[in-house]
Amino acid sequence: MTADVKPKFAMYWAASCGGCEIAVLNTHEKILDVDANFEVVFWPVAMDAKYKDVEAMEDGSILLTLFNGGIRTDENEHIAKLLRQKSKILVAFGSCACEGCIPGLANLSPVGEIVHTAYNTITTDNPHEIYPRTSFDVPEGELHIPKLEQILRPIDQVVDVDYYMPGCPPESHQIAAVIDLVIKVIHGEAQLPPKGTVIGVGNSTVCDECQRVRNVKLIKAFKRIQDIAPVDPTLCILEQGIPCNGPATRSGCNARCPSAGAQCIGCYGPAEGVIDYGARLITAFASVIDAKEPAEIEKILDGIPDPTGQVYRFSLPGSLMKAAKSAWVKE
Amino acid sequence: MSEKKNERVGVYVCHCGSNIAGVVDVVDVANWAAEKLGHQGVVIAREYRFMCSSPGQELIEKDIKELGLTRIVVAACSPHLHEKTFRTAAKNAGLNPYLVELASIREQVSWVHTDKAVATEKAKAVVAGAVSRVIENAPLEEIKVPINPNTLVVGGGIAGIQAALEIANAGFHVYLVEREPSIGGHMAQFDKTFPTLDCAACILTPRMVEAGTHPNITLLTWSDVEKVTGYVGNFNVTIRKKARFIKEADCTGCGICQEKCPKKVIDEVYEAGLGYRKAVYTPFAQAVPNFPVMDKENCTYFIKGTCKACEKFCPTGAIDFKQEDQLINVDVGNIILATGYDLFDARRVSNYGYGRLPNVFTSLEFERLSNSAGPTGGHIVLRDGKTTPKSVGIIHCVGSRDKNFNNYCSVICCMQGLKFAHLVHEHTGATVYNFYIDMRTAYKGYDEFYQRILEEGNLFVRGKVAEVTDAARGEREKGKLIIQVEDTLAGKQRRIPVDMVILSSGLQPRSDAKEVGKMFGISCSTDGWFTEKHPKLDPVATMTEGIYIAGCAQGPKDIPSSVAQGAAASARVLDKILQREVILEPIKATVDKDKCSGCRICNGLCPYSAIAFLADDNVSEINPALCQGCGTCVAACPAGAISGTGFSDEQIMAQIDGLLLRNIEAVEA
Amino acid sequence: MTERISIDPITRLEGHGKIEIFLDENGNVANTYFQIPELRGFERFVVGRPIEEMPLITNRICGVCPEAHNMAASKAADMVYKVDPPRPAKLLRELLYSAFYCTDHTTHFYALGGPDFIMGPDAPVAERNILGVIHKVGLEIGGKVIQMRKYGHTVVEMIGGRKVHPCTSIPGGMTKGITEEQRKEIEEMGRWAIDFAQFSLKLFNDIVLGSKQYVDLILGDVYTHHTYYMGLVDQNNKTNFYDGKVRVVDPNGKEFVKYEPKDYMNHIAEHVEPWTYLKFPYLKNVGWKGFVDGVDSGVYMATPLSRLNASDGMATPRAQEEYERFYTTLGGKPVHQRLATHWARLIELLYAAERWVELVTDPEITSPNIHAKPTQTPTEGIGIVEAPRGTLTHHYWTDERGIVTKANLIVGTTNNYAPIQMSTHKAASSLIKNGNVTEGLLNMVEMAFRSYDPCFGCATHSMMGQMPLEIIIHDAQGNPVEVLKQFC
Amino acid sequence: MTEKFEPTIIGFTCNWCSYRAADLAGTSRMKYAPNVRLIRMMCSGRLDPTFVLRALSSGADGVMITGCHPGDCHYMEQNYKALRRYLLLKRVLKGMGIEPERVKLVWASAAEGARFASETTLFVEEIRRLGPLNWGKPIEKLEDLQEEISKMEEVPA
Repeated sequence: MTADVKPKFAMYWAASCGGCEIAVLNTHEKILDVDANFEVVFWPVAMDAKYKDVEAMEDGSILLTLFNGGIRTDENEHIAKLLRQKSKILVAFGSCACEGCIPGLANLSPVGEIVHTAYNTITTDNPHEIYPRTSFDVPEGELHIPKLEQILRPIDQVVDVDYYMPGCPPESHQIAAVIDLVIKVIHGEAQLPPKGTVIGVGNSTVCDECQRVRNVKLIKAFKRIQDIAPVDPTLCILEQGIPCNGPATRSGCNARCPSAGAQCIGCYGPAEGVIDYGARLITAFASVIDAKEPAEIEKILDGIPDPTGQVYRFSLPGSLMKAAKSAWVKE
Repeated sequence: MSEKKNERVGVYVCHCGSNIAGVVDVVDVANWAAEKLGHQGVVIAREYRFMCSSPGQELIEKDIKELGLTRIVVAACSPHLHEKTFRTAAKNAGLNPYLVELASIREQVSWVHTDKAVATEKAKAVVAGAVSRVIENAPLEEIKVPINPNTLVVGGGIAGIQAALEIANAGFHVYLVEREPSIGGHMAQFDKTFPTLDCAACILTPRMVEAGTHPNITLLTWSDVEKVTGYVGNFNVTIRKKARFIKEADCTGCGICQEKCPKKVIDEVYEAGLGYRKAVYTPFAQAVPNFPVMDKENCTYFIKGTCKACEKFCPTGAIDFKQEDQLINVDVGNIILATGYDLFDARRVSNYGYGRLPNVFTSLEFERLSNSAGPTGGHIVLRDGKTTPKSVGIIHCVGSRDKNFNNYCSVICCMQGLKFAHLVHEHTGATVYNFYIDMRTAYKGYDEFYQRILEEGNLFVRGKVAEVTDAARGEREKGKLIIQVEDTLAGKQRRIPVDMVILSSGLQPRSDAKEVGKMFGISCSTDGWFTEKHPKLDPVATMTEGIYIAGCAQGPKDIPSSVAQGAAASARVLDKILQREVILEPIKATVDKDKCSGCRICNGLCPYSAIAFLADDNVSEINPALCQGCGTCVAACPAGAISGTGFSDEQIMAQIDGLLLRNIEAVEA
Repeated sequence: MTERISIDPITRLEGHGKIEIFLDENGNVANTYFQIPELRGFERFVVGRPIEEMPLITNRICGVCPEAHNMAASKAADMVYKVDPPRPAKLLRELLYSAFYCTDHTTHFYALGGPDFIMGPDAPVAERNILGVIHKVGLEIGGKVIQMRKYGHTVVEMIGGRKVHPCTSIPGGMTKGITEEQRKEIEEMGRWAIDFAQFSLKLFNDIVLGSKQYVDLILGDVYTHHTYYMGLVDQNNKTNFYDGKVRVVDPNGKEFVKYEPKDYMNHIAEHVEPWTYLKFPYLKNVGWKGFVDGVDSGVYMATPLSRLNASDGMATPRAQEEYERFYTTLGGKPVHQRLATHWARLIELLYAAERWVELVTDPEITSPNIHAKPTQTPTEGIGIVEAPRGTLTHHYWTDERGIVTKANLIVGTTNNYAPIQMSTHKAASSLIKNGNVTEGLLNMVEMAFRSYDPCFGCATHSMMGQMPLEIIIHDAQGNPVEVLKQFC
Repeated sequence: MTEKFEPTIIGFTCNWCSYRAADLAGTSRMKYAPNVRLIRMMCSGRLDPTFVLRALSSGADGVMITGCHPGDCHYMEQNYKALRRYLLLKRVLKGMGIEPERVKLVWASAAEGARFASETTLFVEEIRRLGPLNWGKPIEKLEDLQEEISKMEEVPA
């Protein structure tokens, strides 16, 4: 690749919160590097663009596309496929694109229930049980909104992905590093990592970067942070009884939350090669329980009030089970 | 799973005569494998009458050589039977033995299912599972560790003595540790031994002396093992040698100190509470070693600060009140645990009245009574010490085969009861009643002994004794002990008045067996006996390489079996010693230091302390020699940083997919 | 008709919110529809989660203003446990929040709303963005903008533990405090922020108020609506972002109601339309009369402009000056011209910066007394803060273990959904005549909603991330004749 | 579910107790339900919850985990570690709406071939009662949504 013709850059959000964009903007001066080294052809948050233009582009003509957000609607899926087709390198950017993230918790309920709940809240004035329709006739014509798919999916369940960059959102210093790398690659000063690599991360888990002191762990009771805050500033948070997801969560964030006195909630997803993030946490928490009698173990487990949410907070759609039974099957 | 592997797999389906072929359509399975599993790399699938036969093995070896097979699946019996066989075959053909998988379609299919169609389908799934798995298998190399030729034997009973002598005679050094002042164990307390009735002391003493004087045996009595570290071939053991307050170097064992000692103490251990000893004592005349031991709790000097009679009279000045416990540290390659048993405490069966009714005796008490060297000089008398009983009841299975106490049979009680019957009969001519549930007189010469006792005119009542009481009903019961029993042969209740009752108590695990097991890294059964590696095929080895068990520590048994096990254990040890190095199964866990976050969650999980935390690098590390390959840490590592050979995630995941025929559906879809 | 549009895959599948404008036979606007095409379902899936996770989970409603959700959820969680965080904890939260306001308002003015003015409404599309602004006004200003955002996020990170999606706010207070060193650093940045805010106001003054064209544009009827205005006020009825009562003034500027956050259900209701996923909140006690102006229509607005309208002034001196200048220049309260929101936003920026310094210089700000242990059984809690884009309400019901059993979320942009729908309709109707449509004109239509800084990420408790918008113009037969995209 | 439904079950065994129990059931020619397909591990402590999730998400209707009796583990106490994982795993599965009965932990010593056989048959019946799991095979997505939409449209707008 040569630098005289600026390679094209795109960034898109599907079912996401916009935090990934903010994280990219938070690389501050690096944005200018992006502007200097790329022709930004498509980036909703920052600039106007036309889908027709994207559709008009030659396949593979975009060098780098950062795709954030999960696939919640048929519309998301369409764009994911479109951008895959147009991009040489497609990066699943951020937790939503990599594994579904918080919105993935929606996979714990049937889509119908989600719709029903949203339009029957305490302040909703909906006596006639009106729900949005994918197509609706108004006097002047017909209006359309996208279809919600049965479950939310990470992008790699819809299209082929070249790289993964986890985090909710990815840490700006990691984004900066990746931008630097890509620019080096453009100038032929560096090589791209092998396809499928998880980029912008450490190769261990959060504990690796956590400064807290750790010992052999034996937990007699799990606790909730509001009951023991502020936690001991130097001791491992899990050892203090708070179910901290750090041991199973990919490193790369500099153990932000633990160093701020809060437990890791797992936004960086599983470590290298791990097939199911939740399984790793189940075994991690189970391993530190100091009891042999089933009754006593159960009592200790009661200290984790929401086991499923605890271990799949960010990763349900990307897990082996992907969703709850009710999301697959109609009651 | 991972990227497509290009392995060449051979599948061999065994008929096992009609054992498998009778239920599973082996031809169909083989054809199916060849056709449906081709995409996974199955290049040949054969069926054969007996895969484990030489021609069967040659078939595999030939294919490996000629077809260049890189993986082998044998669908036959349980891997516990023939895994080694086929691994060896592969090895002979130059293929790493760990690239062979057995698919158990006999024990798990043909023998347990009847519907041919269903069984054949399951067999296919099992084969598919094995094929998917074997592709993920990695070649493994056996691990070799040098063996320290020294051996530790814990327990100086007959089993321990036997084991120690066998090894010592073979020319290797043994540390024999006994917690009591003398070796000899329970056998030293017995008078006669069934069924031959030869005197225990006569046959035991020479062995004790031999052990005590053997140049290759370091005898450490009055000592406890405190700490064990290391692993097979390289154990390091810390032994506490309790202070005897006697300088062993100077003591001649003349016994004067015992004569002169003014303090009499009831001997609870050796004399079972029937007799006395002094505060400084040797438990019995033939004790080995014959240095006395000073009993601190009872010695007047230690209590009052004056006396020292023993010191005054000792001709060699061997008394040393200042002596302290000694910690001895030894390196050994193998360890034999022969820690024996505790006698069941007959007090627990309160309705038999032991401890409440004076003339109810335990088996051990009776052993002492009938022993010519015992407190009564071998006279069988009542508690009063003079009255000879005219009638004696012997109750079997006390504390054994009883759901309130121990479910198991204590093995020796029947024969012990018969022995007692004989001795009573011989010494007193009293009428003897035996109360038994079943007579168990297996083994050589035992039933003959039973016949002999019957001929002597001893009486036998089949039934579990309900109660022993002194509450007399009528004249004939006055002043007697009445045994209340249902005679299940005559089918009627009986009340039998006797002068003396002997409880043939059962055996139970040492009260500290669990702690001892933990210290040596072996487990106990639910009953509390040490667990052997295999109940039939490996009765003296344990799950921990280099640790062996012998005698009653492994379960109740009689003297011949204890001796046999002592010898067997020593044979296993000698075998290891002579190999000079030990080969460890290469099923081990390893930590990927780059992935390890040092969270230390695995640290608490290993019962063999194989996992060490390296604080400086902030990572955990596994010592392959200590690791027993259970895989618990592999499953526990939240970072997926620990992997296990032989049973890797990849292998098991692939097997799951195979068993669910997912690999096939995937292709067909 | 139906099939003609529904068969058009492009219109249906392009990923963003849509404004559909229908023209009549004469090419004049018959009607417009502003559609929001996504539902994420937070209200459903927060159920079953522990209350202390709400500040973390609802963060992910919006990555542009996670701090707002974090604060609202934290306050609701406090109330669930009936626990009152120690003063230092509240100071820390508000300090974090003020710093966040500075970055957020800066981002909108310079990157999103500003370009229209700085580059001009009919400047070429390619230039009408932050990079265009930097190229025009000079790198030095770009540097300042970047610096402001950097400072803001640095403070958020110092107090909140992370730049985006802060994690330190828990029921009863905070997990960590700040050191004296950090305090000094934060104070320095705060003072710089005040200068920056004043600089931005000057920039607006010179470029916008200095230009007759713009002033006419702002004051013109096109961007004017007479609605109710909502904002959070302190005990002196001064604008406050973190705490206080919700005050609503009517189109004549008279106080209509002032209520405690816990009473919001008695005052707010949401209307549902089948052609969009987003609901339309309105004043319950006025009622839903459709998309119309006036005292009789429950439609209200919640933006920087409405907050100024709903308050009696700003609690800090410099901002108060600007507040007064604002109303004298625009002819008294309330100001109905939507485009004035950009100015109001800069006044809030100044207030936030001043408040920032106020808080960081409070003697208690470094106190370690930052958490009060909850002792009561959790039940129900409501938390309201002013998100940059409008009043934000979080409401949770829990079981006795503090597990959420029900939730209700009314977020910033949602409040303005009806007004946005009206504004775009009015702008379109007045700008598009006889089917004559130019890109510039259309951009002016977009300016109508852009002034609200509609963050669809924020409306996102029920919708997907900040969404590009599309305007489709249909002829009388309903056929699309013009399509235009704009990204808010 | 119809009585025709034949569950597919994955069974995990430990090398020292439960696998030998299965062998014993075989050598003693005990008959039991053919629905369980066994995987041998060295110890129940090797059981990674991933294995269970993999099985359930890949077509198994149930998972049977077996090991040595508590206190009887050949690796001393690793089966307790399996027990803890199992209990937490069940809670997580419950949160996903999966009947906890679909995953069962059975202790069986090497001598308990009969127990192994009867527990297996018992479990198969339990799963038969629960019906197929069919994980990840939803009603075809589009139909499914049509259904959703039509449900929405039942009421007048």
